[in-house]
Amino acid sequence: MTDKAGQPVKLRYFAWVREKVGRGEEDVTLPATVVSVADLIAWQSTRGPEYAEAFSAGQRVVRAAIDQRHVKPDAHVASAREIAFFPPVTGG
Amino acid sequence: MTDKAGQPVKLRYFAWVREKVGRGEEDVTLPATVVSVADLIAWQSTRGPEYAEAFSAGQRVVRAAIDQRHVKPDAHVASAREIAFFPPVTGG
Amino acid sequence: MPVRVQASDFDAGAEIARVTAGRTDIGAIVTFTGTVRGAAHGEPINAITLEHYPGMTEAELERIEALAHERWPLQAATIIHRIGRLTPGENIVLVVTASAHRQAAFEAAEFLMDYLKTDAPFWKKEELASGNAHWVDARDTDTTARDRWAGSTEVKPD
Amino acid sequence: MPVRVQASDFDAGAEIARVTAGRTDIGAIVTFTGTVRGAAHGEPINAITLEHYPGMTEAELERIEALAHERWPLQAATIIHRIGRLTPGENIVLVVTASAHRQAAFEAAEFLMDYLKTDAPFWKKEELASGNAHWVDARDTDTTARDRWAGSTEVKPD
Repeated sequence: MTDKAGQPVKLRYFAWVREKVGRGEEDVTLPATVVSVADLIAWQSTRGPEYAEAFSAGQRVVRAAIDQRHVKPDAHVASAREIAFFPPVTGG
Repeated sequence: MTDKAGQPVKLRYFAWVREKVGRGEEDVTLPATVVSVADLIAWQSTRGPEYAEAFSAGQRVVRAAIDQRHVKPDAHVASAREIAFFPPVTGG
Repeated sequence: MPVRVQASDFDAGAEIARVTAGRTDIGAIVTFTGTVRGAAHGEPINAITLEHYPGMTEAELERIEALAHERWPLQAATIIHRIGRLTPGENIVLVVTASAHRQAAFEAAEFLMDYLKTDAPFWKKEELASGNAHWVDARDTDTTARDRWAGSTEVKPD
Repeated sequence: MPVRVQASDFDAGAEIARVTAGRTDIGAIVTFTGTVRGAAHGEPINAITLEHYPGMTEAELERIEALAHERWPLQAATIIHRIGRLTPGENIVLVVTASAHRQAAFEAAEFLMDYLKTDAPFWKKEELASGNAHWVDARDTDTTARDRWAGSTEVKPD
């Protein structure tokens, strides 16, 4: 029942998140169990050691944007086309 | 007793004070009765209609500087070499 | 072009001229220029590198600028942010605000910088003279500075 | 020349360059430029004329600048004020402040402008398009703006 086709989405990474993951972007299909950004972060941390390094609890804080707007961890990913992960910003 | 030689001082006028008095500066000898800036303003207002126009009570407020420093009306004029009168400033 | 993200340098004087040209309704122009300091926490640095999120950066800067226009009567507001590798003394960011009166111009420039510092997706990596390089950590004081501007309705991460 | 009183125009970009040249300890530069507006209280004006008190003007600007250096860690502070007849759109005054961090640069620039507006002996006469000319009245809000900077020990007129 839960194994219908998942949601295709582009993930993007910046700054040390990008360096830990080892790539700037990738296209993935999200499992149906991933509802919120917090769910997605938990799922990411299971995808291999480089992801665990970037996304596990206890690592430095990761922020997210959905379709290029800042979002909180409880934001839903259902309609997202692009989800980005990055550290708190340090420009200016 | 009070008619000993008075104090020589340069008076300077700016903006509408200068225009009302009709000159930018003058050298005067202050009577010994003039102790404070307030006394000097009162004395000025008796020196003719153009001075009355600039210095009488009821005219627009006049500020003063002694030797190029802002002073209050109760400042003493005893050691002044130059006393200036002008409106509140409006630069910037 | 009130918002620009570019590798090349900018000229604050030229940007003031661009904002004021032919106008007589402006009485006050404030600029803020951020530059690369030669040391971080007492340690000399060779350079910084600024990474950003193309697309989102411009959208955030435009959003921040629109917020400023909502709050103050501004004749103009410009934000220019450089990207790439920059050495000590070089310019990083320029904000220009123009209004009839000085208080609006000052407040809007501070507002734009405070929001830019917390919301615009730029990240700074420092190359130390020692050879080490590290990503700069965000400062709590920047969030505090932004949060003094009450009344934003935008949803922000905690 | 951190304080100048002059008839000629100035260039904010050139003054920033003068302040920052060869330095890598500056992180933040703020400029304030005041310009002649084309109308006063809704009435068009042809020009303003700025009178000042030579000698005292420079002394007051230097005193104000020294107060700013006492209060904030500034690498530099510049004040340039024009005198004579100026037409709408022309520059009147420029303040430049430079510090390691933005808050000091912003606050010091506002402080310099607030004190300049109430303490520096300049007087502005407006020539209206109607042909009338009058001396501009000082604004209570300028005194209020200055008085928010607590801690000055200077004796000022009421």
